[in-house]
Amino acid sequence: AGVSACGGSADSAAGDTSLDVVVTTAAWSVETGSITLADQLGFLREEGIQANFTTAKSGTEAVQQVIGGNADVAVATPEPVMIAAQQGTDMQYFMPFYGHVIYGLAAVPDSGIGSVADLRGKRVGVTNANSTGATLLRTALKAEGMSENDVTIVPIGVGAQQITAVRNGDVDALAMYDTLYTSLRTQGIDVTDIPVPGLDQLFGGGFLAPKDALAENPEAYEKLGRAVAKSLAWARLHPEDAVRAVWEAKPETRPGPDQDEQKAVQDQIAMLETRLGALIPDPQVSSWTEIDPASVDRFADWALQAELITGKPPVEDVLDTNLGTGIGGFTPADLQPSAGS
Amino acid sequence: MTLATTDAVALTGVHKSYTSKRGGEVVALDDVDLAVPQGQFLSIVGPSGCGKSTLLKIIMGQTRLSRGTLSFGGELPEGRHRLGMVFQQALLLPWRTVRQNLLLSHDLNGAPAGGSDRIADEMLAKLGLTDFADKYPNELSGGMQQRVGIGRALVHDPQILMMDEPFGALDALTRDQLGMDLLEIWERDRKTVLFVTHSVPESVLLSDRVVVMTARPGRIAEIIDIDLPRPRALETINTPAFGEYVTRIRRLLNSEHSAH
Amino acid sequence: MTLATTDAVALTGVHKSYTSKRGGEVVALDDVDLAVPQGQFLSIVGPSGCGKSTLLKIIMGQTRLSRGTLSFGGELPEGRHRLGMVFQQALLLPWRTVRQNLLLSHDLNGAPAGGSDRIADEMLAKLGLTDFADKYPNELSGGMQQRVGIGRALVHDPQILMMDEPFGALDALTRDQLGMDLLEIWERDRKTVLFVTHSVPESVLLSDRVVVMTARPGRIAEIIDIDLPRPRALETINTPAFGEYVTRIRRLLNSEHSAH
Amino acid sequence: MTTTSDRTTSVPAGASAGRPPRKRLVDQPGWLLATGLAVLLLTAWEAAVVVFDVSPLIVPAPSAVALSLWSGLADGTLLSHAWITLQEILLGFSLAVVAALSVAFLVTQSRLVDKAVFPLVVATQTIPKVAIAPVLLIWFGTGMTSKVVTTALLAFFPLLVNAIHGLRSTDPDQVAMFRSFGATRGQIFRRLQFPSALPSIVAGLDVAAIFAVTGAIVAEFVGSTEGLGYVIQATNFTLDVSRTFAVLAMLSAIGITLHFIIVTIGKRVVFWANDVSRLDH
Amino acid sequence: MTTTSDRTTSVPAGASAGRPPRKRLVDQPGWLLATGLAVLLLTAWEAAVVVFDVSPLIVPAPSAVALSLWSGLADGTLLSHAWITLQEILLGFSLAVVAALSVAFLVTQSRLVDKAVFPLVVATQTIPKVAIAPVLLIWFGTGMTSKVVTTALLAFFPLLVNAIHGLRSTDPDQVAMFRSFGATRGQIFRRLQFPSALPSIVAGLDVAAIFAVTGAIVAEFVGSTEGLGYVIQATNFTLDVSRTFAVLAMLSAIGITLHFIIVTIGKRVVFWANDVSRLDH
Ligand SMILES: Nc1ncnc2c1ncn2[C@@H]1O[C@H](COP(=O)(O)OP(=O)(O)OP(=O)(O)O)[C@@H](O)[C@H]1O
Ligand SMILES: Nc1ncnc2c1ncn2[C@@H]1O[C@H](COP(=O)(O)OP(=O)(O)OP(=O)(O)O)[C@@H](O)[C@H]1O
Ligand SMILES: [Mg+2]
Ligand SMILES: [Mg+2]
Repeated sequence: AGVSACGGSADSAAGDTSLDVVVTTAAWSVETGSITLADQLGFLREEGIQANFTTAKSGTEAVQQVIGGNADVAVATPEPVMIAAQQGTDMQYFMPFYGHVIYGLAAVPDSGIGSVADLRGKRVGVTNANSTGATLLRTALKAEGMSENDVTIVPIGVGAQQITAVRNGDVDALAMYDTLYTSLRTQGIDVTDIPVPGLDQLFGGGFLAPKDALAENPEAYEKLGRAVAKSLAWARLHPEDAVRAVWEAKPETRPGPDQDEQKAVQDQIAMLETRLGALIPDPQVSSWTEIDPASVDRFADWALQAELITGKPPVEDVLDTNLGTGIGGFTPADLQPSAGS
Repeated sequence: MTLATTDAVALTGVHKSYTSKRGGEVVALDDVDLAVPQGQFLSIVGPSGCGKSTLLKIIMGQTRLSRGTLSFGGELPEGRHRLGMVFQQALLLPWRTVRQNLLLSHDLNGAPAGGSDRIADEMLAKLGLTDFADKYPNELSGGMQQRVGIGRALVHDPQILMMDEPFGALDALTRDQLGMDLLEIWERDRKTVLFVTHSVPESVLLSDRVVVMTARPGRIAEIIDIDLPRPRALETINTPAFGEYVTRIRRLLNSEHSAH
Repeated sequence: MTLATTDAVALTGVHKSYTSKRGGEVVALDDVDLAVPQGQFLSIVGPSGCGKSTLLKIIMGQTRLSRGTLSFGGELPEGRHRLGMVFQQALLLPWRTVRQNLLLSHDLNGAPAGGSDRIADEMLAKLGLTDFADKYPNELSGGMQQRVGIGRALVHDPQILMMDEPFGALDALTRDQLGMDLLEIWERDRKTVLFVTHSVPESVLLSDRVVVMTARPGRIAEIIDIDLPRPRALETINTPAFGEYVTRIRRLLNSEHSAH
Repeated sequence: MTTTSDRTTSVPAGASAGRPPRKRLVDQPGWLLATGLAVLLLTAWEAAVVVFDVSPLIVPAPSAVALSLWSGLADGTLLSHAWITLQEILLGFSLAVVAALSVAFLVTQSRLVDKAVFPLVVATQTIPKVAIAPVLLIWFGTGMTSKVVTTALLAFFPLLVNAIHGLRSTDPDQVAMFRSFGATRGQIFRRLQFPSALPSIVAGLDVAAIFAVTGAIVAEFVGSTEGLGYVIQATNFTLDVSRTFAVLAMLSAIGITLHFIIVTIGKRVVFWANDVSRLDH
Repeated sequence: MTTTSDRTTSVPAGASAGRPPRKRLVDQPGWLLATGLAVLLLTAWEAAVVVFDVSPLIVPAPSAVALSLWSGLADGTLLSHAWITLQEILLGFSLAVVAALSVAFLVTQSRLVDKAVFPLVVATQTIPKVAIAPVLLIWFGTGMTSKVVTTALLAFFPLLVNAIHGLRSTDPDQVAMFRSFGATRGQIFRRLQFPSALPSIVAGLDVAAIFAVTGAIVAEFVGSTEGLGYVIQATNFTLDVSRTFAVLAMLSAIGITLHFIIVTIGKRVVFWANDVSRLDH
């Protein structure tokens, strides 16, 4: 597709508008797979949109793909967007994906940690020393009058490595994102959330595109958004179907032959609900497609406090509020998958 | 020494010294004046290490001279076909068969395949290697390898042919035979030949002139004109004149040797 | 041929054939019976490619024989110091100076440094390389390299010394001189020597026996006992008996040659 | 003096009838020995997993890996991913070979390139491919091209250095001989320097092929939705460690196959090089 | 026939007074030429960034990179991180050298090891280090050890292959000569095979050093809180692309320094090898 496509000019043979969407994830999973279900369930075709979904390892790389003109839309958390905005590169969110900030702190069972204050002198696991989880940890410590020197930050990665590190007792607490905690819980490690005040009031991120492209061809983005929103809502209503649909489209997310399939379904439903539960509290209502400018503003405040940025960009620079209503313009009755493509 | 109109190659006041890895200089050639007329068969004899190979390598352009002048004259074709050398080692290409090694210069100069084959067959017969045409160099004995090296230079057929102890690894019979073959080829075309050998009779038998060198620093002791009638044959060895030349050169070499 | 009590090495019915890369076999040695008594100086002459090097390599254990038996006898020390060889190529180690190359076997056998130095100096003088003791092999002329190879084997001082055309790259004087040096060393210790050469006079002058070989397949044509008195000197060449041996061997070689 | 010989080399076993040839372990074919050792190691691993009750999240049992490998192959998913990766490996490797040999040619033929360009080539080699992945993705897209380029970048350098090393070790006397035969620069390169460098180039190809495998995987890590590298990432997320190891096993198989292809072809091409077996008896 | 000579090689310029030596570009020292070319390329890059209005979030201008490099060096942060990484590189490299030479020794001395063990070593090499880095973290901890091991793993293979190639190309005649001198296996290795292999080993060291740099960075990517790899991650997170490129420039500097150290020492150690300059006149 490329930049020209987002102007709606470079149409595919079918007369559809083609958009390249880059999703932040190391690999497809049931959570991100729920986005691509829009294609599988026929919602995109209904809207006359063709979308090519690719992945980027980090939000930064996803955003760079958009800046570099390699992708039209990115699905990413707001940190790189805020930073880019500060450097004069305007990209706007037009649809949410994460309900609110997905990062949080959690205590390993039997660590005796109940609050941020208890973290003093403890080992806190992060996926990577430069993750937003680590940044969140720093700001939370600062709010309690501590600094990162009062804890030991241990990068423990994701997946099996992370679970092993927790099992081995390498860490006392964690500063990561929600689905990783769910993953730990499905493995029988019942981590408990450490409350960080105001965290669930912060914008979590979602779909974004260059400001001028959004201004030029809002319909295309609205159509894409609506198709994806439908698939997310459908997945929220039919989690098991969604899990199996993702397995079908992306066989690598299917459990291995040595794993219990029923447990795998339950585990992945838990992941899906973690992701979509916060975004779509009530599946019957579609107003969740609108982004609250105040939450974005609060995130900017937090980013400033976290020293990710040195000045707050105006909310209008990073948020396009014009499409939200149109994107949510469907009812549960519209969620009928047309025959799988 | 100035370049005569008929000189194929001339060296004037040539000095060559090597700087050693551990410091210190070795003078390989000192004040060498030598002009080789077009079409002459010239032999060089001298003790081991006196600079014979160095002299040839300088003419080949393989080694730079430290002082002096090297000049080529006469009707030499530009660049190609000018010089040919048989080295002290055979220097065969291990990935080419005997035949392919012999035809190296033909291949490099894009000669038509048909004619080359005939030439190769003739040369193989001369070298006594007909049965070994399709063998690779590391399947040959030392002497056989050296013969291929000689054959390769003869097939190349250069205007100036230089040979550095070509017959060193050969038995007396093969040696005599190849010497005669060389002479026959030379009689036909009268190319210029510079021939390094340790065999004094060989040098007398083949050459128009013999250069006797002294060791360290390598200097020319004397240049002896060999006034024996041509064409020569192995029987020439039995003439009294031949014996005299041999004795004279041996005496020269002896005196040079004992002076050290 | 059975192993006599005093034989240093004996070959019985030895056959060696090489399989060629392109298929086909080359018979290098066929039905060779040879016993070398302890302390004998034995020369091997024969046309190029007749299997002389192969024979030595089989005794060295460097090449496997295809058929036949190889046996060593007598009072040979186990494993070490048994065999020594001067190869057709000098095979010097380029990272060792001339002196270090000469002393290679001393170093390998942990000889005390002091004694080695004296031995090296003596050998350097014999080889005429005193000035080149600290040079590296690629700073030497071809003949000089060959001399170092000879010196290295002599310093090693093995029970059985094998030399493959050691003097091929040397001028006549150096050659004579080193031949006499070799004879002197041999007279002192009477080690067993197997000496390959292309010079018939040299073989007669040095040896107790001369093995004349025929080409393809390599067979022993005749073994000639040289009954000349010892110690021998260069003057021995002028005796009539010497001339007769030379003529006889040359005739043998000639007939072998023309038979092909 | 003794009458007995203290060493006798007799007729080779094959030729003398009657004496049964004593087969030593080392005389078995290589694949058998290597497989044998592999089986031995896998058994030990399986036992260790059982005995120490290792969590399958850390190191799964070889049997579980084999099962996962089998099912992945049976349902075709692993093969289709492997095919993608194999294409990237082969294309990237080919690109690296062409690039490395061209640069090696220029470096050894032109002193100016050697002095001015080569240091800059070396300088670029230390840049981790993962770090410039975004740039590569933007330049070459998210498709196969960017993976092929990353693969080629990783395979390029070992081959380059070996090719240069090989081209430089040509015998100067032979160069002089070629010159005297009127050979052009190109002829000296093609007919002398290149064949002389072949043994060294083959060693470089061996390393390059192995690094091409790693390169393709790294490229897929950076951003891709197919290929074995992507499967490693995906299975890491779904905690399907057996499948991760199954993919690693496939990579090893690809690598060892490439290695043996190169070694075998190499031996035929460089038929004149020292035969190792001559050192061992 | 002509009386003029068609070619005359005269006294070298240095010896004859009066004639001013014509300095050709290629005769300039290497560092000058390479730096010159680098400056040229950087200028072109700077111009391209300005002309095409490239976003600094993707490719910053060299001037911005230089500024960032300067400020990072001035406040000492880059240097302290670089020191960490350098330690990992050097330790990992040393470990790789010891391991590769030992394995090469075993492979070339024992046919059993060659046939049975070597294929398995090759098989393990295709496993991407990034994929097993988590396992390495579990085994060797999050400290420097795991980084050193990762670095060593990456540097190991190119050196191993080159060392084996070098050891195998020993002249069999020379081995026979050593045997006849009563040399032990160890002596043949140390006094003959090893020195014969040195030119090839030096080429392998060159590649290994460059890969050690990449290895350390990749290791730091996986899990670390210091080092240049960590800085790349950190600046990537904060979209400080100029600083990322500044770090890449430092890595290049480290790489090229190691390269020149190895090449220079290599030339002294392998003093007897063909001198390239002999091919160029
Ligand atoms: N490695 C090998 N592979 C195949 N054939 C070989 C090999 N080495 C020698 N030959 C063949 O064996 C025969 C004898 O070779 P050998 O080197 O023993 O001869 P030689 O008597 O030493 O000759 P020269 O006097 O020329 O050195 C030759 O025909 C040669 O082609
Ligand atoms: N590359 C070199 N470096 C240093 N010194 C050298 C080099 N090549 C030759 N020499 C020295 O130059 C002198 C002459 O060597 P050259 O090879 O020309 O002798 P030669 O007459 O061919 O001897 P031979 O008959 O032994 O081959 C010798 O003293 C030798 O040590
Ligand atoms: Mg010489
Ligand atoms: Mg021989």
